[in-house]
Amino acid sequence: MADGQTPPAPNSEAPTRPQLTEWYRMMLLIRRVEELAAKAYTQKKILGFCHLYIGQEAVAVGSAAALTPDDYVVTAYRDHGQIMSRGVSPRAMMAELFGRSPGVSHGIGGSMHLSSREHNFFGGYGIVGGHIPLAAGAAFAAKYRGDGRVALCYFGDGAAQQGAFFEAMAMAQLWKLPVVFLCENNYYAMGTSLERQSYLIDMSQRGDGVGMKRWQFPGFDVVEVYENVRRAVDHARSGAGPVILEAVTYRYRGHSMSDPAKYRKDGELDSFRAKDCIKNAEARLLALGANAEELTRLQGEVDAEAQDAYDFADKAPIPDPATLYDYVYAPEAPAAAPGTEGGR
Amino acid sequence: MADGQTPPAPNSEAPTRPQLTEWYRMMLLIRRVEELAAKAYTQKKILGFCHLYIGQEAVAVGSAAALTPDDYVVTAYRDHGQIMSRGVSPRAMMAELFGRSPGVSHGIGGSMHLSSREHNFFGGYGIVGGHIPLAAGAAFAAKYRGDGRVALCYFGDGAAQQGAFFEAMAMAQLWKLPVVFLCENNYYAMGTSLERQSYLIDMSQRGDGVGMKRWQFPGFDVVEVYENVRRAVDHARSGAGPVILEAVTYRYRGHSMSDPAKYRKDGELDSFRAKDCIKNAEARLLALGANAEELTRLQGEVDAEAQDAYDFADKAPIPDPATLYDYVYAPEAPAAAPGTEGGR
Amino acid sequence: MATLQIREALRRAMTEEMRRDERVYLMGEEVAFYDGAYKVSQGMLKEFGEKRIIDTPIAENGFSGIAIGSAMAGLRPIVELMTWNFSLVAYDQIINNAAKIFQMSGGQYPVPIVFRGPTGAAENLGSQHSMSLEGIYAHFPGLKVVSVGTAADAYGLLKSAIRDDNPVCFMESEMLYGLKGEVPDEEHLIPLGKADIKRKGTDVVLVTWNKQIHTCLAAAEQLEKEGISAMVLDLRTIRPLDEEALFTAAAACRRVVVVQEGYPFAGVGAEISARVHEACFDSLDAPILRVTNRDINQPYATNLEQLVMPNATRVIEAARHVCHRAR
Amino acid sequence: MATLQIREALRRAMTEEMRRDERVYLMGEEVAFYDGAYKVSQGMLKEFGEKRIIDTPIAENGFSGIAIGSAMAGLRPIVELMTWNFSLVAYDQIINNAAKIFQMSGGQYPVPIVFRGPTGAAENLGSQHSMSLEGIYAHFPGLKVVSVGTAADAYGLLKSAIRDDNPVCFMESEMLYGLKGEVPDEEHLIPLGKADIKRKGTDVVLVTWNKQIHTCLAAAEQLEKEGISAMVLDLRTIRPLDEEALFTAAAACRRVVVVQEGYPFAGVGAEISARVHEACFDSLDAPILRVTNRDINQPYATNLEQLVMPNATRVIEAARHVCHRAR
Ligand SMILES: Cc1ncc(C[n+]2csc(CCOP(=O)(O)OP(=O)(O)O)c2C)c(N)n1
Ligand SMILES: Cc1ncc(C[n+]2csc(CCOP(=O)(O)OP(=O)(O)O)c2C)c(N)n1
Ligand SMILES: [Mg+2]
Ligand SMILES: [Mg+2]
Repeated sequence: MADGQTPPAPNSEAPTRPQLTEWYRMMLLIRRVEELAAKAYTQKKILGFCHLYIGQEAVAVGSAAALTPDDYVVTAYRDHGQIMSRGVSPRAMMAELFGRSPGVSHGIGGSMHLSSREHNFFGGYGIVGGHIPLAAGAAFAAKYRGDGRVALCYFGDGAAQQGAFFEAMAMAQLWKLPVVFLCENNYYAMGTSLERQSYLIDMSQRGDGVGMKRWQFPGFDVVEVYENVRRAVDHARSGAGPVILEAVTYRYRGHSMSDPAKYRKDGELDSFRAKDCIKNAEARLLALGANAEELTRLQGEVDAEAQDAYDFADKAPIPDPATLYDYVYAPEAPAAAPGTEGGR
Repeated sequence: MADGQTPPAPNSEAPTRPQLTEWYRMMLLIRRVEELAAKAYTQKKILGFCHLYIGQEAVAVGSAAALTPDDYVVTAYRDHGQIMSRGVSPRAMMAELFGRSPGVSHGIGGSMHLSSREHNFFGGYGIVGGHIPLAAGAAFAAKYRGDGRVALCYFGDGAAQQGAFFEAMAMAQLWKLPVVFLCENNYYAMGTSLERQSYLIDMSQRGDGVGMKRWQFPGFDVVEVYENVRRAVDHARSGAGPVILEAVTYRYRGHSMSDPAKYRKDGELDSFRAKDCIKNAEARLLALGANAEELTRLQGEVDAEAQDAYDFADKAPIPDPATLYDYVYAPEAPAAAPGTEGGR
Repeated sequence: MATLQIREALRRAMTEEMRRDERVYLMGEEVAFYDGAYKVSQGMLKEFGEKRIIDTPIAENGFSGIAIGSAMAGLRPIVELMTWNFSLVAYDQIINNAAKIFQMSGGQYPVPIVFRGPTGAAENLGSQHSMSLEGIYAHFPGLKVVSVGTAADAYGLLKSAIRDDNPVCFMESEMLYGLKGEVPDEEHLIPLGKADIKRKGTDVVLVTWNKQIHTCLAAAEQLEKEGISAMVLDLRTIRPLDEEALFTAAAACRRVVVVQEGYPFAGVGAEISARVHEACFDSLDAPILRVTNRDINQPYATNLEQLVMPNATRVIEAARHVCHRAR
Repeated sequence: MATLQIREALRRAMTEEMRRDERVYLMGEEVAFYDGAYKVSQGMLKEFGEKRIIDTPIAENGFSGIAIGSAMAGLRPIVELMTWNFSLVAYDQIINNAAKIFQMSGGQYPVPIVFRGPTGAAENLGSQHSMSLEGIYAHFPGLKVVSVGTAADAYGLLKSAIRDDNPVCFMESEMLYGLKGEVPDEEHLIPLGKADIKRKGTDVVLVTWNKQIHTCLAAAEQLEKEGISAMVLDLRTIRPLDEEALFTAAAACRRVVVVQEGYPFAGVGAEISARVHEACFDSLDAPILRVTNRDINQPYATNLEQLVMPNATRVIEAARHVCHRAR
C-alpha cells in the first residue's frame, strides 16, 4: 500500500448478533428475490435487460449498514441489491421489474433505473460511469448545506475506465466532498476480464492520480465490508475528503440474463462460490451462538417474503396509459419557499 | 518520486554548439514571430482568438529536438511554437493567422487549428483535452504498422482535468502505445490558477492512476527539456509503453490577446522572466564559446525572417470564395491500393 | 426603466434569484475570480462568496453531472458553460441524466437546473468555437430550451428558467452581451414558451430568435422600403414551442421565412417549417424558406465566414422570393 | 444469392474489406473475445487476430478519439459502438474531431472511419437505451450517415462506408440483426447517398429507413386492401440525402408521410418535411405528416412503450388522412 493510503483504524464496534442477523437476512432476501426475478425473466414477465447481483450481496448490505438513512446512494444498472439494502420493499422493487404501476418508478424505470427518493436512493443508471458525477453532486449539496450527509457511489471495474468517473473524482478531491466511491470489482465488464480492459487491476489506485485516499478490501464477508466502508464514510463525513475503495467481489451469473458467461476460466466460479458471503455470514452467526433451527426459520421467512413480492408484482396493474406524459416535465409549481431545505 | 518513477538515465549526448545554436535560433524565431502576431492582432489583421506561447518556447523546441520527422505531434490551440519547431515556415504559419490562402490550412483553420501533414503535425485543437486521444491514436497506428514512430502530445494543466485525457492515458498504458504525454504546466488555465483547479499540482502524477511511467522537470532550459523528453521518447519507442511528463513553464502573456492577466501575483511574472529560456540558451552558447557578435547577427537574421513572414502574410491573397465547399468532404476517390502504407 | 447590457440583465436575474433563494448557486469555468469569461457574473463572487459562486476545473461532463446530482439533492444550480460549443463533452450528462431523470424515476426526482452560456458564432473563431446548438438540445423531451436576443428577455426569461423545476438550456450570444436595452425596474418574469412579436408586419413573418432577431429587424426595415411588410416573430423559447403564436402569424402573413443561425440539417428551422407547413397547409401562399448557416463548418477567414452566416441580404432575398412568387 | 442475416451481411462486408485492405481494423467493446455483443463480429478474432480485432475498455470518447487519430495516421478504423445510445459520451470526438478535421486542416487530413452499431429501441430497455440518434449526427456537415434495414443494404453500404474517405455513422438495428435477406454472392457495393424504392406505389410515399421500413411495408400491404397504393421509399443514407429520389417520389405521389423512429423535434423527419415541402410546394395535395416516437423518453413498461413507438396502425392512419383529404 502506497504511502498515506493506510485505512484509518476501525472506529466501529463489532456487529452484534441482531445486527448480523439482519445483514444475513437482507443478503438472503436479495438473493431469493433475484432468483425469482430470474425465473420471472425466463417466463417473460420481466423483460429487457436484467442484471443480477447474486454473489455480490455482502457489498451492498455491508456498505448500506455504514450509512444513515439521510445519506445518499447512487449506483449503476446492477441495482437490485443496493435498493433493497437501502430498505425499499421487495414488492415495490419487483413490481418495477415487472413494469407495473406500484413499482418504485411506476413501471417507467425498469430494472436498470430503480430509484426511491424516500430512501435517498438516487437510482440505478444505464450509462456506464454516467452516474458517478451525480454522487459527487449529492455530496456537493450536503457540503453546501453543511448537513453532515455522505454520498456513497457504487460502480463497476468497467466504469472505472470512463472519463466521467475521473472528472468526478478529481473535483471531489479538489473540493473535499463527502463522497465514498466504492468500486465493486467483480473481475468482468460484460465479457471482458479485468486485465484485458485495465492495466492496473486494483481500481482504488485510480485515486493516486488525483491524490485521493484509497484502499482495497475483500468483499466476501459482510462484516469486513461494513468495517471498511464505515471507516471511509467516517472519513468523508468528518470533512477530511472523499475516499475511493475497491471491494473485490464476483458475480455468479452472467452479465445480464442473456449472457451465458462462457468467458470464465475453469473452476473460477467454484472458487468464488467457496467464499460465498451468505455462507460466511451463516458461519459467523453460528459462531455467535445462533442455532440451525433459528436460521432455518429465518430462511423460511425470507423465502415467503420473496415469493410474496413475486406474487404481488405478478398481480399488480400495468401503468394506466393515461399517465404516459405525466412525468416528462415537472409540473409548473410556484417554487418552494425560498431557503427551504431539500426543496420539493 | 514514487517507486518506479525515476526517469531512465540519459542516453543522449550533450548537444553540440551547432545544435544549441539552432535551438536558440528557433526559440528566438518563435518569439519574434509571435510578437509580430501580437502586433497584427492589435492591427486587426489577425482576428478571433490568438493564444501566445511567449515564455514557453524551450518546451516546444527542446521536445521537438527529441523527435524524428516521422514522429507525430498533436497539440492544443496554443500551437504557434509547436508548429514552427516542427519545421513549418513562419510564412505559412503567419499567413494562416492572417486567414490567407497560402496559410497552412488555406485560412480555414486559423490560429487555433494549425496543422501540417507534411510535417506530421496533426494540428492544434480548440476543445480542451479533445486532442489527446488523437495522439494516442497516432501512436496506435505506429504500433499497428510497427514502423517505430512515436507520438508526442502537448497539453495544458487545465486539460489534465478532462475525461478524454484520462481515457486516452488508460488505454495508452493498457496497450503500451508509443506516446509521450507532455503537460505544459504554465500555472494557469485561463484565469484559474493551478491549485484552484486541481488538488495535485504535478500533473505527471495523473499517471499514477493508470500505472504509467512519469516524471516532472523544469521547462526553462531547452537542453534540460530535450534531455527529459528524449528519455521519454526513447522509452516509448522501445515498446516499453507510454510516458507522462510535466514540464514546469510559464506564459508571459495573458491567456489570449483579450486577457489582461490581472490574476497574477505580484512579482510572479518577473520571477519567471528571470528564468527566461532564451536568455538561458544565450548563456549556454556563450559558455560554449559563441561570441556576442555572432549572436547579434543571428538575432538580426531572425528579426528579418519574422518580419518577412509578417509581410508575406499581409500581402497574401484571401481565400477564393469559390473554394468555400472544397474541404467539407474528402472527394470520392478510388480507395488507395490495398496495403499501401499510410496512404489516403 | 433601466437601460442594461444583456450581460447586466443576466447578472441582475441571477443576483435577484440568488438573494431570493439560498438553494441557487452558480458554477462554471472562470465565473468567480475572473468575474466570468464574458463578465456576465462580474461582482457576484464579491456578493455571494466562494460557496455560491464556484470556479470549476475544465471538466464540463463532470461538473454538469455534479450540478445535476446537487439538484436531485435539493439545490438549484446555474451552470455556466463558457460557450455551448464546449457542451458537447457534457452531452451525455445533459441528455441522459438531466433530461431523463424526472421521467425515469417516475416523477420522484425533478432536476431544477439551468445550463447557460453563449451560443452561435462570434467572429473568426473557426470550426470548433462557432456553433449554434439549439437543435441538438431541443431534440430531447425533458429539456426546455430558451434562446434570447434582448436585455429584457434575457432578464425575464432567465429568472423564470431558474425558478423552473425542469432542466433548462439557456442560450445567449457572445456578440450581444454588450447590447443595451430597456429592462423594467421592478421584478419581472417572462414565462417560458411564449414567443414575442418584435416587429409587426402583414406580408411575411420572419421567425427567428437570439442574434438573428437583429438581422431580421434590419432586413424588415429594408423590406419596408420595398413595400413588403415583414413581421419579426422572436420565438425566445425553442422548447416548448409557442405553436399558437407561430401558427397565428403564419396564417396571417401567409408567407414564412425561418431565420436560424447554425447548421440547417435537422435544425430548429426544419422543425418550424415542418410544423407550420402541416398546421397551415391551406393558408400558405409560398413555401416556407429557411435562411441558415451554409451547410459547412465555420472557416476562420473573414470572407469565407461571412459567406457562411445568415445576413440581412439573404433574409431580404428569401422574403422577396416568397412575396413575389405567383400565387 | 445467399440468404444472410443482417448481422452476417455486416460481418461479410467487414471481413471482405479487412481481407482486401490491411489498414482496416475493428475496435469496440466485446468485439473480439466475446464475438460481439450482438455477434456481428463473430469469428473475426479468429481470422484476423488481436491486432486487428480489438476489445476496448468502456471509454467511448477515448477510443473514438484514438480511432480518429489512427485514421489521420493512415489507418481505416471501424469503431463498433455497442449501441448508438452510448455514443453520447463520445459525441465531442465524433462532432468536433471526426466531422471537422478534414475541413479545418484545409483538406490535409481526411478521416476515413466508420462508427457503427445498432440505433433505435429494442424492447423494454427503458429511457437510456432506446434512442434513435440519426438526427443529431446528420445535423453536422463533415459526417455521412447511413441507416440500414435489409441484409443486402447492410452489406453493400457498409462496404462503401469502409472505403469512403470520410467519417461515416453507420446505423443498424438490434431488432433486425437476425432478419434474413438475399445478398448477392459476388462482391457488391452500394453507393452512399442513394435511396431505394422498397415498394412501388402511386398514391402516397412513405419515406423511411432502418427498422421502420418493415413497419411501412406492413402498413402498405394493409393500405393496398383499402385501395391506397403506397410507395415505400427507403432513404438508406440520411446524409447526403437523395433529394432526387425524394422529390421525384413526392411529386409523383403528391402525398408524403415520413416514418421516423426517435424523437420528433428537429429530427430527420423534420428535415425531410421541410425540404420536400419547399421543393414540391406546388405538387403536394396534402401536408406532409410525420409518424415518429411520441415526444417523450422511452418508458420501460410494455404497454407504455408501445404507445410511444411508430407502428403500422399509426402509419396507416396518417396515409389515410393524407389520401382522403379534400384536395
Ligand atoms: C457508456 C456505456 N458503454 C457501454 C455500455 C454497455 N455496458 C453495459 S454494462 C457494461 C459492463 C460494465 O461493467 P462493470 O462496470 O464492471 O459493471 P458490472 O456489470 O460488472 O457490474 C457495458 C459495457 C453502457 N451501458 N454504457
Ligand atoms: C472543453 C473546453 N472547455 C473550455 C474551453 C475554454 N478554454 C479555452 S483554453 C482554456 C484554458 C486551458 O488551460 P490549459 O489547458 O492549462 O492550457 P493553456 O491555455 O495554459 O496553454 C479554456 C478553459 C475549451 N476551449 N474547451
Ligand atoms: Mg464488473
Ligand atoms: Mg495552463
